[in-house]
Amino acid sequence: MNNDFVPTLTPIVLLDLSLLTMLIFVAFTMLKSRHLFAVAMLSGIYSLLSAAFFVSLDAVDVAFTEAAVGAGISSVLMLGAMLLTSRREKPVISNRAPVALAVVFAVGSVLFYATIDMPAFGDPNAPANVSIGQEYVERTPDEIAVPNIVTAVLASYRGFDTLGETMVIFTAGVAVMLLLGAGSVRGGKPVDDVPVGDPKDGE
Amino acid sequence: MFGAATAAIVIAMALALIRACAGPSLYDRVLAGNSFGTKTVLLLGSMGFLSGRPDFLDIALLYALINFVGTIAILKFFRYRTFAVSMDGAAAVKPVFGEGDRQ
Amino acid sequence: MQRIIILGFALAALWLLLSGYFDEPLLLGFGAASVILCVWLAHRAGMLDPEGAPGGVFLGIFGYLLWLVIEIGKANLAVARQALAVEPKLSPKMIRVPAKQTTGVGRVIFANSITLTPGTVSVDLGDDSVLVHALTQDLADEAALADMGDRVVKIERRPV
Amino acid sequence: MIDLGLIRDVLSWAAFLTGGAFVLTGSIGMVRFPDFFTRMHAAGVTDTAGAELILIGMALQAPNWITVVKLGFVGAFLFFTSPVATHAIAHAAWVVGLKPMLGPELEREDAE
Repeated sequence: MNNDFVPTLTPIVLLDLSLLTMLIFVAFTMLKSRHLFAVAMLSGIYSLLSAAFFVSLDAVDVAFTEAAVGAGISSVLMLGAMLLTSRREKPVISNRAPVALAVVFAVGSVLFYATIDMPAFGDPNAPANVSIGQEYVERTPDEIAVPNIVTAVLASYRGFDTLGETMVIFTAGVAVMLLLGAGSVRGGKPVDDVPVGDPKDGE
Repeated sequence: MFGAATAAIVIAMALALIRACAGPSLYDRVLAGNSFGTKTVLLLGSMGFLSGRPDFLDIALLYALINFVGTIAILKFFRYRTFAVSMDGAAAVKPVFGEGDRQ
Repeated sequence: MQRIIILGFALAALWLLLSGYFDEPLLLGFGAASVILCVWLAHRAGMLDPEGAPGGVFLGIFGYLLWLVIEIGKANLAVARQALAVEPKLSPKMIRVPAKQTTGVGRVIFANSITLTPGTVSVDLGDDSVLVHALTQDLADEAALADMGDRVVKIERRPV
Repeated sequence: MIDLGLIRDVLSWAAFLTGGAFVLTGSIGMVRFPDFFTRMHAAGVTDTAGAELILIGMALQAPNWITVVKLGFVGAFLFFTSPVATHAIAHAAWVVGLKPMLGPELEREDAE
């Protein structure tokens, strides 16, 4: 394997960086916010951002799922759950936990260290691009008539697996809908909103 | 030239993000989310052209639809507190507002 | 029956254009099946009525759209100037504009045209009037909005 | 002989620059304007002029006609759904009783 691939700063990489920056910003804002509606809207925006990021990584099918589930259904489900509970999260008493912080930092630095050994981003000689994946790309047009390789793998090569997965997800979805009371005209009964924290906050 | 368009869209997304975080009212956030969705659609399009393969426009198409349906669903949920369709028309279900909805 | 056939052709065209495969029998079969399913669902849900698939309104709509696009361009410049001004001179105003359209589709086209034009947003759509929120005093031009309403009345036809 | 490629490039540059400027302007307005109802107008600038111009610019550079058709669909969807979404948000806010700021003094008062 010749390793003459040199990663460069292309516009796409810059785009990825700006998307990731926005993702981190949204994530921290969601953590800081105690206003649940804001968190639900921001999580929808987070899904849109990460879906755009998946597209730039060429994971189009994941982006499809992320858009449909993350930005569509799940923000609606979160709002449904929110209507059954209070609009505000209880204020968290922040007690410092030095041991936990140390563990997080240790694991994080080990993971950072591990990334050094990973193939460069976009390297055509990375193991993921040269081993069995290539086999599927070559054989799918002859073996299965479906032109999209991802669809062929999902629906044919591992069709039963996909069937099981969709059944699990469907069951979970039905259970959530039942819990939220989406079938009744009135819907779930809202719990009286108990204002917590500063009432002059305006939210 | 796609780079210029993409840069403009990304900056605009960041600005919409500021509005979504700042609020202050619920409707500001929904508006910012909707606007962010429109910009994501544009970004997906220009990203396809930027990488030289504009074959992924189907996703932009899907986003345009999901964004619209999602916005309407959120607003409907907030107005009627349910997704169920009343057989006598929507007017039969009286809108219910909580204290928090006004702001 | 006429609407069913038209919807079927439209959906089939949509499938072909979006997939881009014209000579794969398997995919064309899937496409035909989904088109038939969609048409059956639309028929069963009762969506193929004059409101869901208006026929007469389409005749004059292209001329109207051309006019609307020019109006949107003008209004965009006006709003963009306010957004970029050092000191924006905003004077929001609510006005009620009569909606003389006879059909629901016509009223919806009118209200959507108002919303599409930046600077004016239809806030409430009544039976015979539209409540409009305008960004500035100048944009709240009742004569211009009434003119837009007349143009919609012109392209509006009785349901076929 | 007129160079068609050059004309195409110039046209799409113009579309991208004006479209990008409109998208940015709309977002700036969305951050700057004082209340929800005025911000709504700024978002409209992004949805109409900005989005459609950028889509036209992309369509001019499209390598095949299927891409043009898809861009046309995206444009049409945005053109027809964005006013409905904007109206839905505005109507919801209005029904709930969010008071718009009115007049040059931007006072919150009962409009009707």
